[in-house]
Amino acid sequence: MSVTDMFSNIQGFLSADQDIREDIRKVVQVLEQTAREILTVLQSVHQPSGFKDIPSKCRRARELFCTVRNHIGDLKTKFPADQYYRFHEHWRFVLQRVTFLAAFVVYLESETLVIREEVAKILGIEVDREKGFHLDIEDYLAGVLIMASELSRLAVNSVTSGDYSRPLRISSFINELDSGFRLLNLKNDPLRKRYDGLKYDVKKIEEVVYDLSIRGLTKDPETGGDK
Amino acid sequence: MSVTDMFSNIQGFLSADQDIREDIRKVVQVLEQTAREILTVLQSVHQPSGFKDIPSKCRRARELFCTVRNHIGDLKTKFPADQYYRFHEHWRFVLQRVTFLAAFVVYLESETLVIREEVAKILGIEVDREKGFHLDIEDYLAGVLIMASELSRLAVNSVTSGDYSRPLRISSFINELDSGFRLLNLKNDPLRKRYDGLKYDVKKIEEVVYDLSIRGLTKDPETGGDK
Amino acid sequence: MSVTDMFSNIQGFLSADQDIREDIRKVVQVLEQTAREILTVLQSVHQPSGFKDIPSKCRRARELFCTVRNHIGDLKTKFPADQYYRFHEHWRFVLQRVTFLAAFVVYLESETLVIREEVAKILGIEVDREKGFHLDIEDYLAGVLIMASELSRLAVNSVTSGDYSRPLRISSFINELDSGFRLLNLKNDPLRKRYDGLKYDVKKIEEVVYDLSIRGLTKDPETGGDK
Amino acid sequence: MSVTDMFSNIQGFLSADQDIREDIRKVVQVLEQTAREILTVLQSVHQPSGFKDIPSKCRRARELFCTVRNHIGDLKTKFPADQYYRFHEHWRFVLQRVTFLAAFVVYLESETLVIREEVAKILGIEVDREKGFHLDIEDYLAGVLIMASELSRLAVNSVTSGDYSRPLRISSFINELDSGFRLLNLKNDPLRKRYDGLKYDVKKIEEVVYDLSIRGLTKDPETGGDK
Amino acid sequence: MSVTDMFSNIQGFLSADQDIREDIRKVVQVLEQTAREILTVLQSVHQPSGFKDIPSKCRRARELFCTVRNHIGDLKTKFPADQYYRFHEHWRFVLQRVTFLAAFVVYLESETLVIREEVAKILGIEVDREKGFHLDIEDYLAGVLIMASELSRLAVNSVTSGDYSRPLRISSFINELDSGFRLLNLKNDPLRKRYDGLKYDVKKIEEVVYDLSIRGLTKDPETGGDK
Amino acid sequence: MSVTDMFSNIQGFLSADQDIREDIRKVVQVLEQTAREILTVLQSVHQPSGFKDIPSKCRRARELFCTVRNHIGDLKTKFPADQYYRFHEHWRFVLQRVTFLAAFVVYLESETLVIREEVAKILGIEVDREKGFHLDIEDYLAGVLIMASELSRLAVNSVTSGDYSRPLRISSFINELDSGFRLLNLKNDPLRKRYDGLKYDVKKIEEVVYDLSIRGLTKDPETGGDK
Amino acid sequence: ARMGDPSSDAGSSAVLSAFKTFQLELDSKHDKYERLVKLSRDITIESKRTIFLLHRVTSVPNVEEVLVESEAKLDAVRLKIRLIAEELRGEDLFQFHRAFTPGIQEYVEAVSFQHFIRNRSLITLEEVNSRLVFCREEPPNTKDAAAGQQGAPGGALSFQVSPTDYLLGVADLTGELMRMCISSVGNGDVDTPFQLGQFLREIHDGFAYIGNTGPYEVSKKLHTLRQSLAKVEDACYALRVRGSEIPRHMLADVFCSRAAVLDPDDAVA
Amino acid sequence: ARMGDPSSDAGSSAVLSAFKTFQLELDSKHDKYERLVKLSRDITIESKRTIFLLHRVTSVPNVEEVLVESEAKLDAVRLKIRLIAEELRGEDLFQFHRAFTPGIQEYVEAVSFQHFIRNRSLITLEEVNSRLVFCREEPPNTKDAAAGQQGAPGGALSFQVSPTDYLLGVADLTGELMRMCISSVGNGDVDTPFQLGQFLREIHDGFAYIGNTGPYEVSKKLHTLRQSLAKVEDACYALRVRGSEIPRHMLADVFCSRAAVLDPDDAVA
Ligand SMILES: [Mn+2]
Ligand SMILES: [Mn+2]
Repeated sequence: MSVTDMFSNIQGFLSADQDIREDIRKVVQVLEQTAREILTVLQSVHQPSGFKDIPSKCRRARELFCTVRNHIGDLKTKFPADQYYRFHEHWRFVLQRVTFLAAFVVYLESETLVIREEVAKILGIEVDREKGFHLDIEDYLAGVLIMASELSRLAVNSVTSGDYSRPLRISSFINELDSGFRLLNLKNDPLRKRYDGLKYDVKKIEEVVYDLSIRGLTKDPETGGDK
Repeated sequence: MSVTDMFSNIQGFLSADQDIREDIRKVVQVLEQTAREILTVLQSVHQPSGFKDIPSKCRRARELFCTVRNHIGDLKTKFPADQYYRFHEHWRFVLQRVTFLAAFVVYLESETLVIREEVAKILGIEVDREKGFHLDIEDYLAGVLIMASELSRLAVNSVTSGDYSRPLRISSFINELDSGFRLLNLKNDPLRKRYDGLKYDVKKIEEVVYDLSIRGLTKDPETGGDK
Repeated sequence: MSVTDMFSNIQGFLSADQDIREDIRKVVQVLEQTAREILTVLQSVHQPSGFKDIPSKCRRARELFCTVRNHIGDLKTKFPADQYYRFHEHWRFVLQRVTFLAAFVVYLESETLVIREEVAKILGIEVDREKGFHLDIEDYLAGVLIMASELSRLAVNSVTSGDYSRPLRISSFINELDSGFRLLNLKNDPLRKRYDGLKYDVKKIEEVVYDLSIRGLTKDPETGGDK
Repeated sequence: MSVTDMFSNIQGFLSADQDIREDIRKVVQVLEQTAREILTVLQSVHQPSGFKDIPSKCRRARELFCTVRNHIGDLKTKFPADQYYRFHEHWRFVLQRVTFLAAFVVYLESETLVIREEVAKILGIEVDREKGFHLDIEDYLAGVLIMASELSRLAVNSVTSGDYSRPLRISSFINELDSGFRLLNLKNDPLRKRYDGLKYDVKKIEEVVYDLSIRGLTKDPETGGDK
Repeated sequence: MSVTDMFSNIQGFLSADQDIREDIRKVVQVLEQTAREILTVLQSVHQPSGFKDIPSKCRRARELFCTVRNHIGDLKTKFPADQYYRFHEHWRFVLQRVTFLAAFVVYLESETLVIREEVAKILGIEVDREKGFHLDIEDYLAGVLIMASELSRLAVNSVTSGDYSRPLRISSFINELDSGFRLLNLKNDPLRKRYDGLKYDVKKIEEVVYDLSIRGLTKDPETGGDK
Repeated sequence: MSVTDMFSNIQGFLSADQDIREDIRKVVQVLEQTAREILTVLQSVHQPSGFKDIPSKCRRARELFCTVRNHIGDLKTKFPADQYYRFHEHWRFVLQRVTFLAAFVVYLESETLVIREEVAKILGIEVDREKGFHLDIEDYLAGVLIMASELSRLAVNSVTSGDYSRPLRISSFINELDSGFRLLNLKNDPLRKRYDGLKYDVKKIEEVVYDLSIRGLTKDPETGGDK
Repeated sequence: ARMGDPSSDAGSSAVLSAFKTFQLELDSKHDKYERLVKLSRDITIESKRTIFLLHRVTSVPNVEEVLVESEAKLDAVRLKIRLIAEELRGEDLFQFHRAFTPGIQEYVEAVSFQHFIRNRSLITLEEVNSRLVFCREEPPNTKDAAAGQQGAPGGALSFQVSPTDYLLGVADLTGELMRMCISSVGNGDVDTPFQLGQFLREIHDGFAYIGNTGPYEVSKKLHTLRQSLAKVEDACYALRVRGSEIPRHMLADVFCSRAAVLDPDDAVA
Repeated sequence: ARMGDPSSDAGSSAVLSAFKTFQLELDSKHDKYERLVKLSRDITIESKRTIFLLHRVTSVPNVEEVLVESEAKLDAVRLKIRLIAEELRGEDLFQFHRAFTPGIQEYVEAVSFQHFIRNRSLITLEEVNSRLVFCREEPPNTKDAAAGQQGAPGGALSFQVSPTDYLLGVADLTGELMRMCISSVGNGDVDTPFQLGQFLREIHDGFAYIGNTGPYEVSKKLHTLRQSLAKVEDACYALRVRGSEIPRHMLADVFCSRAAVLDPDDAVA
């Protein structure tokens, strides 16, 4: 085989690879668009008016997750199933975003921590790598940490909206999350950096609870007793 | 000796050095894990419920310090005793962490500042360099500063838990610490940077005391206070 | 499942992953060591004395490639076969190095461009991803480009050693390589950057040939005619 | 003059410059030490006990300013008078610190804003660049802004010490300062950044005033008049 | 003086500084333009035809230095005389350029190294900082080094133009310059970097001399040379 | 209009803009591919064998310029005609490349500098902005400068191929170009940087001419030269 | 048709004369560019001054006075933008975009700040542009004849702010809104911070919706925007928390005016 | 045993007095550190000057003179290193390593440069260290009694250069070798460049063998080392190419001395 022939062959390989990446990028782009739409829906819970109809916002978000599932379904068809990690960087960011959104919806609905299995179900993907397009643990954890930061903001805005009990519940939820993360042996990687941010969220929420309790606002207004 | 031989010799030295470092890193990793466990135990004092049984938490932490001593004992065997500072960077960080934890336990037990000798005893190490694996003065001071920051958080959470006198005691403790540090001639080193953070802790605690005093909550509860 | 249980599970996953990476790193380290030994063997062709026994140096290098094959064989056992790209970054660099070394040996032996299949054979790996641990096209090309730069150095040192005909042969080889690369549609990636370096190698070698020809040193000394 | 002589001359110039910088650094170091001592003296006004003898603390600080003047006098001798800006960066930071300290002393004594002329007098330097070692406007302003931040802390601690009228006086002082700064057209330089911090000081002090006023604590307890 | 008045004053100072910088920039721009014109005049000495009328080119350049003096005279009026170093960066680059041009003219006229005093005279400025707008040593040396590089080019082109004696004279001139610089203890600053370049100029010129001598072209053409 | 509506509107604009850019990128990519093909054709003039049939290579390049014209014709349809500069960055680079190629072909054919009008004609575009897709003057000049660098390489390779007169012609051509560029008032922009590179090309060619002249190879071969 | 032809005697001058025309073309382009940069700088300075002036609304009794004064300043700025529009007549606007974009963004920041203070809403791009249509009849200190020649037949001269410049101006506006919020809290104004919080949240959500689909400069400002929002939300929070302590009967007195807070005699009714 | 105990009256002074002892400990450590930094700086300056001096060997007739002068300078440097060794007596050397490492590296650079000029070989780490053993008998200007007390019983005071510092010094040496090569070529010395090329290649291969297994600082210098090698190889190449043109009968004359090249009368025999 001449050098020219060999390089022509190689160009064939390279083009195929570039085409795959181009296809992936396109799907990821629409996925990001849908993620931003869900975010816009959920962001409104920070508005004073938004507190009233959290359930309806969650329902709306749930509907949009259908679209997310379709896009991800589409994404799966764009590359050979066993090359997930070859192209991982392309969708890693958006996958963390939609994980955050799923975790946030679940929290708003039930004030519980979504488990990985449930996120996978909401996104229409797998938990086990072997079974297909899956949610990496690191990406799941990153999504959960983004939510923690959103919750510290929610604690602040709850008070502004006159809801004094929600910060207390957020506080105990975040503390539990913090204990969980303390079980992990994180390396000096992006996840570790994100986790360091969690400490600030914990402190921020503690200060909110402090401000409420020093003014006696942590007591239930109707019944006047301690919670 | 030829140039090649010379470089072979040095390569031999470098390999040995790397092996030592690898061994040290492994022990340090498990030490960090234990430190995180102690932290988890002590963190619970920030919880409203945690205030009730501080003594039992301290006892539990004291038990875990046994493990710390074992790990450090292990660490000592990994390198020539007189080359402490050659590998210092590897354990510096974790040594500051466990110093902080020891100082925190002692504070919770007796509301006093642990002295360096006692930290050394808790960790099963020396104070004097000549006697063996020891606690550097800068590392001791860094550990104390980490505790100061934890105490400012504790002051906030004490109020949440309805304990209005602890912040006052923390305030005077921290002020004394601040005066102590101001005696030191710190260079532009990491310790200096950490000490700059102490100013924020002081300020935070002052604001808690302010909040209490403007509401008349600083009076002794027994002798006619508000509560 | 409680939050704590879930995080304990996750820690299990993370530890396993870290163990794999640790294992890979170790094998890669010894592989790098062997690569450096081969390099040392081949570097000596730049010495005036080195020109005499290129064949024996190539034989020595070929022997060391046995060790390379063993190490890579070992490497393959350290991770699930279908997660090549998950850990790709760990061995990417060293794989490009040994590809360069293989390409350099082949050039020194036969003054031809090694094809990917042959590199794979020398390294004991595959060309097709589906068949197992393989040599990525980009890594093959990167290795070839490293060799180009080594050849421009060889052209210079050949002249110093009094071999005036080798630069001419290197020049035509590099030109062919350059034409080959010009067939490729490279993105703005590391490979593209490396390829930009090839232009300098081409120019450098042209200047060597120029210096020889203006002094009439390109003619065959024995026969006195143009080549 | 031969080329050699000329270059020998030049070398003399270059060495002299390096010596000057070394000399300046040494004086600046002792100046920083004295500045820290003055700070320690003045810091005690934040303590409950400190409020009683502000005048004596100010006298003590005034004494230490003698040392400052000596050091600065020394500093002036270290470089040619008209090359102030060539070495400005060396003393800029410490000059801002001592300006802050001078401004703080004057405020504590008379509750007025020290003018640049007076700072210059306290430091034993000039206001006009033409007349000698002087205080640059930017450095004067930076010093004033550091003081503003100290005053916001003082307002908080005044309340803790039971002095409810001082925060009101600080508030009106700081407001006047803020109006002054608003007149300046600051670029996006370090000073602008510092000035942005002033707004938070204003806000903090206003919150204290607010806290006092909703509790009816803004009236003079004894006579009901202004102090 | 009220706070407001004081701040209005200050704003005046700040605006004045910005205006000064703007003015300086404008003059520097036209100065650069004139420098480019002088360069164009002098560049032609590299042309075969250019060797014939070097004197007339130097005269033309000397005329243009009048304009340089006017611009620099203008520049001096733009800022207070004793704040040279405050604004030094603005004109540093162009001052090095015109110093190079002055040094080049003087070399072409008399084949001697211009001394700093003479450059200063040509540019209409001072040598002593105390006396007014002056030429810093570093800037003088930088200008001289730029000329050295121009001379190595001139040596090459002299040969092309058939002038075989000029390279020899340039060679001894540059060697003297190199010895001079060796006396200086340069830090790792921009000047040191420029000086490292001088070695290549020396080498280039020596290669020309070498080429000439192996061909016996270094003899005086009149008294029995080859040509 | 609500804030949300406003942002939706803008999002619409941005999407449309992105689509246009995506379309442009695609055409530019194929244009680059064609440019690389032309380059490959012309590169062969650097080969010893390539000197023989420059005319046929130029003809082949001329044919490929048909394809260039088609691609550019396609490009014009991708965006509103009057928004050339909005998307300029996308095709700026490739336009400079094809300008270089056109200039190189013309130089090889006639050893003259192609004028902007002719480049425009070869590329099937306009010279005047008002008339449609045009060739910016900076892009024309950049293309010419790329050619200058190619010519310095050609000078070197001409000697290798035994053509000793071409370097002299290239030298005078490049000198003329250099004089032309020195007339321009270039700002500190990319063009200025490229022009700074021209100095190296000039110097390189001067050295080739030097090498020829010191060996007496610059004489006309017909009329009694050495060769 | 080609330069440097060695066969022609005047070959040398062919290249040089070509470059002389290049010089003219380049210089005139550069000069226009420089003029635009200067105009942009003037616009930036004047817009920044307007913003400074507008910040006074949190501390003076008569807001309307400040607004009138700012309107005069912005009129002056618009005269400068008119000069830009004149420079760009017949040109490709984007060729010189980089020269004037900083000034235009700053103008958007100033005019949207003024609009918010007056209307508590976000000025639209259309509203911004509608103020930048300049009639031919009122050129400032220019000969009518000359201006008439330049003008499009019967049409008015206008300047179009690009959506991106508008976005970037609005992004910077959020920093000013944050500063205004902090000042308002300091001055005891409790309504403005909540209005600002609401408004800033809307803008924030808008930018989040656009995300990284906009140009790079926009994404770059998202972080600062988020910080500003956090500061405003914290301020609102602090106000609410502190406000919770006011005895119901005191509420009116405490918030009736800034004077009430500062004058100790009136603080308790 | 604990400080700050509120039950004790002197609690406040317990903390403060503890900190006073900390202050003493920290200050004495810092002072020692500063003294070492100063010594290191002096060593650096003197070593750099020695290197400068040694570069003169390419341009002066009497190489030995330069070597003798450099030896005197290096002796002075070694006296400074002795002072470092005295400061480190009984200390953990690595505690203060960062203070003196720049000076030591520069000394290695200087002494290995001198060694190369004299022996055309690489000085070994052992040879470097063997020059840093200081007898107790000859302390410069110190009271014998005091020195005797400090010294180890019967033992000599010595300083050990670490392998890493040695490596880093040798890495920097390559830059000086490159400069020397360029100067030699310039001065018509044809042997030195080839010797330098050979030697530098050996060092380069040595560093390549160590690769990235050494400390980070070593890897960082590899790039510069490679550039230096390329420059030297280019210089050797240029010499060879140009040398090829010399008529065989001229060879002796051309290379017999530097003077021959410069003196036009001798150039052609
Ligand atoms: Mn702004
Ligand atoms: Mn060096």
